[in-house]
Amino acid sequence: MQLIACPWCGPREETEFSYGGQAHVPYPEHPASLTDEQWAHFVFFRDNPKGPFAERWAHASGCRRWFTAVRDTRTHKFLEEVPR
Amino acid sequence: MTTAPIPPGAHLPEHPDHLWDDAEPKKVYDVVVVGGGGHGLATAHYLAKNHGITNVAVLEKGWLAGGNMARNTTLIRSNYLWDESAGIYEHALKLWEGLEDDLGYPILFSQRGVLNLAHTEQDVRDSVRRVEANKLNGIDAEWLGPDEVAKVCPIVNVSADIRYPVQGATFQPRAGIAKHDYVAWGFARRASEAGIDIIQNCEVTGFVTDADRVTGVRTTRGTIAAGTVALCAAGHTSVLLDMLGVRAPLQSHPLQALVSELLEPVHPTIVMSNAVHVYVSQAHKGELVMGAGVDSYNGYGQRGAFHIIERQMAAAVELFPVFARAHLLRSWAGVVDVTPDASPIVGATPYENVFLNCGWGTGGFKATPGLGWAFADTVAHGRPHPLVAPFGLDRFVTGALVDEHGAAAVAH
Amino acid sequence: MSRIAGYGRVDRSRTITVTVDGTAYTGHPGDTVASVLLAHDARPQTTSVKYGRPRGITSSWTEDPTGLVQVEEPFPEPMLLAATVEASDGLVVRGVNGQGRLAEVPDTARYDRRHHHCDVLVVGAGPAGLIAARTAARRGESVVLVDDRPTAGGTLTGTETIDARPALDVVADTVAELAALGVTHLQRTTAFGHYDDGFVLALERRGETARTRQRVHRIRAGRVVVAAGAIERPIVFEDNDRPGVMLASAARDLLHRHGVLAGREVVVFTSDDAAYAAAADLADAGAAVRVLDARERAPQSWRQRCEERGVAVETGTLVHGTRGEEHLTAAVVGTVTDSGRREVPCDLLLVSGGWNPTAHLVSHVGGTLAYDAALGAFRPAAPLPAGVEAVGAANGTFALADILREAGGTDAPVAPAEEWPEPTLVLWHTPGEATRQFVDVARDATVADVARAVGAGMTHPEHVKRYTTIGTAHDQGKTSGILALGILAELTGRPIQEVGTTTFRPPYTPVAFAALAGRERGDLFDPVRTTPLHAWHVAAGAEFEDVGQWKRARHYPQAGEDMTAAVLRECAAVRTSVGIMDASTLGKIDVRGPDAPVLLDRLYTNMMSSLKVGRVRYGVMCGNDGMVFDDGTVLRLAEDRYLVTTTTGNAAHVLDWMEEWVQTEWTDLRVRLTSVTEQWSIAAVAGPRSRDVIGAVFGDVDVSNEALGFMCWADTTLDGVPVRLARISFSGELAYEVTVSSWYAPAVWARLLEAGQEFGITPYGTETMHVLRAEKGYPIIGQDTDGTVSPHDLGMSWAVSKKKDDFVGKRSHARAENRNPLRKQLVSLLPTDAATKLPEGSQIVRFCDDGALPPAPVPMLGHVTSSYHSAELARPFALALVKGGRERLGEVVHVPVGDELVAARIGETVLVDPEGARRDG
Amino acid sequence: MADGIPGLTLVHPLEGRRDALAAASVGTLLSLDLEAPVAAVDLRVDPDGSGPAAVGAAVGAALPARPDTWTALPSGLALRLGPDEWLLTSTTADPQDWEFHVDETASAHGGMAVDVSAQRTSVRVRGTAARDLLAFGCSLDLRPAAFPRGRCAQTLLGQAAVVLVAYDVDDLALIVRSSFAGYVADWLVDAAAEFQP
Repeated sequence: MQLIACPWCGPREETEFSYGGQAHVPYPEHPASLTDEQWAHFVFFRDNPKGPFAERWAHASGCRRWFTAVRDTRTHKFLEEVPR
Repeated sequence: MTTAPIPPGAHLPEHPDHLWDDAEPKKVYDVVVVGGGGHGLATAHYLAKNHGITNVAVLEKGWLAGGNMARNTTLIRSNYLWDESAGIYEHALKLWEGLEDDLGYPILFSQRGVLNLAHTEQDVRDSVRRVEANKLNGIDAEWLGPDEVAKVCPIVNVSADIRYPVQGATFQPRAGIAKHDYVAWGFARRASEAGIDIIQNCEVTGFVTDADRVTGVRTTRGTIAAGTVALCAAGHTSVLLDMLGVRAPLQSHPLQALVSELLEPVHPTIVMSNAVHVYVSQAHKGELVMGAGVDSYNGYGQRGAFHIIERQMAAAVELFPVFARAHLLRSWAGVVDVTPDASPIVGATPYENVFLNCGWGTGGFKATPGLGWAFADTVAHGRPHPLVAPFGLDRFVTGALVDEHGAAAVAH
Repeated sequence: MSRIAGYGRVDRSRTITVTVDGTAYTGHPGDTVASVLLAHDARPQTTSVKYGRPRGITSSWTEDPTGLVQVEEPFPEPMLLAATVEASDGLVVRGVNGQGRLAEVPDTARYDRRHHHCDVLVVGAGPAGLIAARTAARRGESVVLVDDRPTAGGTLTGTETIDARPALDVVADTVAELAALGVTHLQRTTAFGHYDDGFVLALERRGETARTRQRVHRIRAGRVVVAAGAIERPIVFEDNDRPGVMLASAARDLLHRHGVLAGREVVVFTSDDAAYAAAADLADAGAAVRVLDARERAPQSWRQRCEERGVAVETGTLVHGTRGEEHLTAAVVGTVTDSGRREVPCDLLLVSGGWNPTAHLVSHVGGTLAYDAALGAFRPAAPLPAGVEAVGAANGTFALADILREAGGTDAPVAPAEEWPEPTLVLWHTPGEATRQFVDVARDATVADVARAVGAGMTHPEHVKRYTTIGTAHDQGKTSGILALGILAELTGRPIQEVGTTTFRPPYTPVAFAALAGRERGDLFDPVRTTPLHAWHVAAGAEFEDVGQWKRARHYPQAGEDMTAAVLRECAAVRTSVGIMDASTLGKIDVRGPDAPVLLDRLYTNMMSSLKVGRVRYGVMCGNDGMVFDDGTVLRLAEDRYLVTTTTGNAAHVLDWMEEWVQTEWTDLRVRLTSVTEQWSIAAVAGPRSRDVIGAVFGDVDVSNEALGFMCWADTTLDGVPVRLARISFSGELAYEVTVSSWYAPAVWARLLEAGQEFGITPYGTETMHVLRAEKGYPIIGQDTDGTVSPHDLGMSWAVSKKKDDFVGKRSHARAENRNPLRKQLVSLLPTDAATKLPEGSQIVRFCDDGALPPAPVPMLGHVTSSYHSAELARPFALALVKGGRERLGEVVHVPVGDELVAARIGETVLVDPEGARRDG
Repeated sequence: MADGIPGLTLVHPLEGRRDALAAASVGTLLSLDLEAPVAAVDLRVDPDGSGPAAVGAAVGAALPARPDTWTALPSGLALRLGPDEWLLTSTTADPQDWEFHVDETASAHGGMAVDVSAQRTSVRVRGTAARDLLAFGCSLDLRPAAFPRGRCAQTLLGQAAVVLVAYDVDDLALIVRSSFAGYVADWLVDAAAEFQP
């Protein structure tokens, strides 16, 4: 039951947010030019580190803005929250 | 001295006087199993029993079977939708049915049946679809209407005046529960008897590689040479794969569970409901054992958010009004490794002598003997056993997923 | 009767009756069930879970491992402690043998939650907590103070002095000052869980007669001060489970809170100083008391006080066991040095082996507890987690003078320091027969059980706990946990800190499920979403279906109709005349901006940029995996504006998903999304006479096919209210969607019904809509798909653009598996008997020539996704996903239904008006 | 607006619960009332550009600059819902005109306005117990110092998303999507029982 600091609304209860998984995974420039394996990695493969992890979160029940957060997956603690 | 009636289930079976020896790591093993949980121990047992391979080490970073094995809610069932899933889980269930004899250990395996409740028209369609598929796969399954659900489990509220009325349920009579610790100890005892080294407090810190082979395992207790490496690290698999530079589509999430205090028997079976995310059975001593869906975000912390448990309690009281004044006694969390199609990943890796077993999500416990059997065979012969062949890492490239979300994304 | 005049804080002016195990006992407000029983020299009739040995009351609060009762009246509640259940008139309880019993009827009591925010939360209103709260409040901080006992003061009994005044007077003054300072002060409130960022959950027991029986307070605090006190530690000896053995502090608590003397002939067995206070107080109250101190030296000042009271003090003395049947009659005593034994008659044996700080709430948030060899206990170790403090006994500070100083600093009141204290002797158990030395009295687990676990190869406390079940009972090992660790350390010859540390998990004490459910029961369990026409549907006698959180009218049965009959009637009406349906639940998203066409081209499989203003296009969305996850119609309102509709159940998901692309991926696109799902209500008017109805209501609109053709829309007004008419058909009939501001939906609906009267306009529900669309082969995403189906599998390649170099999911369609000829494809299935309605979900197998299924496993070709009786076709029909389905058109397959094999022929999906003449007419 | 346009009757989404809410009111402690429907647009415009000022001029008052705050318009409110999002209401304008009026200015500055008049409805929560009532289901710090007049917030009440508006210490409003309004009303009525004498 953490307080998550929405870059816009400020600290809010965890229950107001939705999780978007690993951040900074860009949609490929030319999907057609990718091998099946390269495409599979974009679609299905995400990092799963034990430690700090850059993630995307949305303040779903608030301003509905997406932002990027760095969170330690060992403690679940948020280390940094920044707009997009 | 009064001799009042002893409550049913109060007696737990006497344990054997000896379980396993705490081994010191040797320099070299034919097989090194990384992870001393249910899967690792079962794999070791069947390596010895089915393949005569006993120069084996089981490495556990903490205390034996102290991960998800110690934290799960012990549901055993095989009523999965797809042939591939039904195959491995039904093989496991058949092994469960003979496991007490195989292990010579009272694992309190109790086949009391599982109800998967349907609350919407679509739940009903998906349930019938799964039941019909189970039947054709030779798995016991039936579809029950609300009245029949009430006969199997009288405490379920099947009245129409709840928020999401029960439309019916699938029922697998052979499903059941077992005592998780005893299962692990039983496998460990057999493995230890067979001469397999069980090594606790031994964390893997890296691998020694030679081209496409892993020649050794670096641990907090020294480097151990290995002929073959079998990874059974569940939620921590990604950590190991990162050391090997191998990627797998795994995300580790907290999965919470809880128990009530000891109660007189009220709940004869096991009830699961996806729609409202609750899972309940009553264990041997009388405690209600409950689980919910996984927490939404990645976490290795073995702790979840309490609002998940509150939501679960609300669902439980909705479905089981008599639970209102039962008490939450203890809650905890495990770390489950989840895949994109809610099916496990078992089989080969880019390293020819390293085999992978992970991604079981909430299904790991029920698969324990089946996976151990098939994974031991995979390790022994250096190729995937037919039962696990459909679960290779390559399916994410070809698109041949085994998607258990759609119709059977049932936690636990 | 052991009620002592002049003692206790019970209200003796009033008498209440409590029934325990069938016997009525009198007591007073302020009593607990335990104090009532002990006042009558009784105990609950309970026996232990494993050996059936008698169990008494061994403590006076939540740490009691015994004294379990089941409340029967006023309402059944299982597994409570006699020591914590407050006595009330008419209360009926019975002793419990290890298992409680749940009520057979629903609990109608109210439970709820309340949020609090404060600078400081103080847990515990003992001397430490009260002063910590006062100090913070005086500083001007906002303070919440919670304490689990009925009254403040903690372990203060009234014999102590603070600032040279009776301690309880100081307590009363402090409580009054806190109130004056605006402190939120909650007694009978147990902080049971501590989470990140200063979040604490506390359960308030408001009483059986309160409007809300229990309340979970959700407290978000800047600082959390844990002042929860400490729990006395027993010493294990033979037969230490016998009724009459009790913690020393409990006897003192019972005397001063409830005026109950728990025994007349008392032996106090201790290895620390605190128990001397119990000895002195019980002696003052008239008991014959003897102190047996395991230590070589007794604390000097206490020895004097004992002498003054005629209390004999023996040092270097141990209790080895007990005698008695149902109840204690004697202690078996010896000295540390020799092996001699003697029996000391007694009816109460008080035990004290020191104190364990109640630091659970520190541990809940990851604070480490370190073993303190001097205390023989775990205490909070620096650094504590940010924002967490521990003061007083919870921090391992036990002397009142020190506690006050720690809690209040210079601002603190002063208590006299104890003179010449003696250090605690850490003693887990005395020599004796291990099989009768109970480590966990609640679980019947002995020293021998621990030894057996060690012998079996177990060295980790978690293994021993699971092997012996020590610490797993209702009390979660509040008194036994540390003993087990100590004995394990002894048996394995390791120092405790190496054996393992202690971590605690919520809840601190058990919490009722219903209290955690709070208000989320019945209709408030999950929001019920309704359309502006809901009241009308109810009045019209609709049967509803849950679609996500929505209630949707499923059909409108008339007198004597079952669903099948109602749906056939509604279908016939639409096919032959006109019907009307509430489609307001469809998700609606206003997509605006110069780049709106670009966005939609990327998200839909087909082309949306080429859609002309005034036209409508059906579109399909896929995920990155190439599988269909939603569909709907898209209206182009302007060059830079579209109205996108989504499926009812998926609306929120689709909007979030679109926002995710716009906000996180294609941030360069000038486009904005607005949910207008509730803004616009939609009435679908369908059937050959729909044009007449629309024409009649909207006289100024040219509704001819030339002016308003299929998949076109036009705006108009009705009495000045803007209305949009769109030629959209999900039934295959001539049909219109009438869109209006939800404010006027009921009014417009009424007008349409009025105008439709002459054509017998028939309201129809979702079930009828499903049949009509299925007859036309239109899939329902989520019913005819399951997340593994591509647009091509649905036979919708026509809706997948080949012109666009990319759209979300396109690349996945090129994967090997997606080109597998055996992929499941959507087809229709007609039972050859033209009579059997195949159950939805049925599996499909190859035709079995001998009419019997081969033995399992039987290969499956696919399954029935939709199945209905068709009024139009006068027969049942189905849609199905079948492996290589489109290669099998005309093939007959078998569908197991019960014990029967039903033959069915695979066919094209469109069964009604394949050329679309009606729809486009 | 409340009386709607002659001819077609405007039906308040909570019409069916008007009486239940009134009955749940408790003297000066608590009053729960339906608010009359108002014209409303969702305004999206670059906050760093000239848009906000221009729209402010067009609607007669500066738009709120700080997050989660509102300002009064001559006949309505401007609530800041997000970095580039405002909710502008008018008690006098016709919804279509209101959208046209705001959009005209906004679009000139790369923004846009969308009519959401019927998307949401509003319940007024007044009385000395108003904030206590909301504290049963809202996790925000609602103490007057932390959530004073002028604040608004999109958050959760129970299981429903709401926009909470502070008009004064004892005077707040819950703006909720119409389809959830019934749930929110039922929730309020149930919670309000706590304050019944």
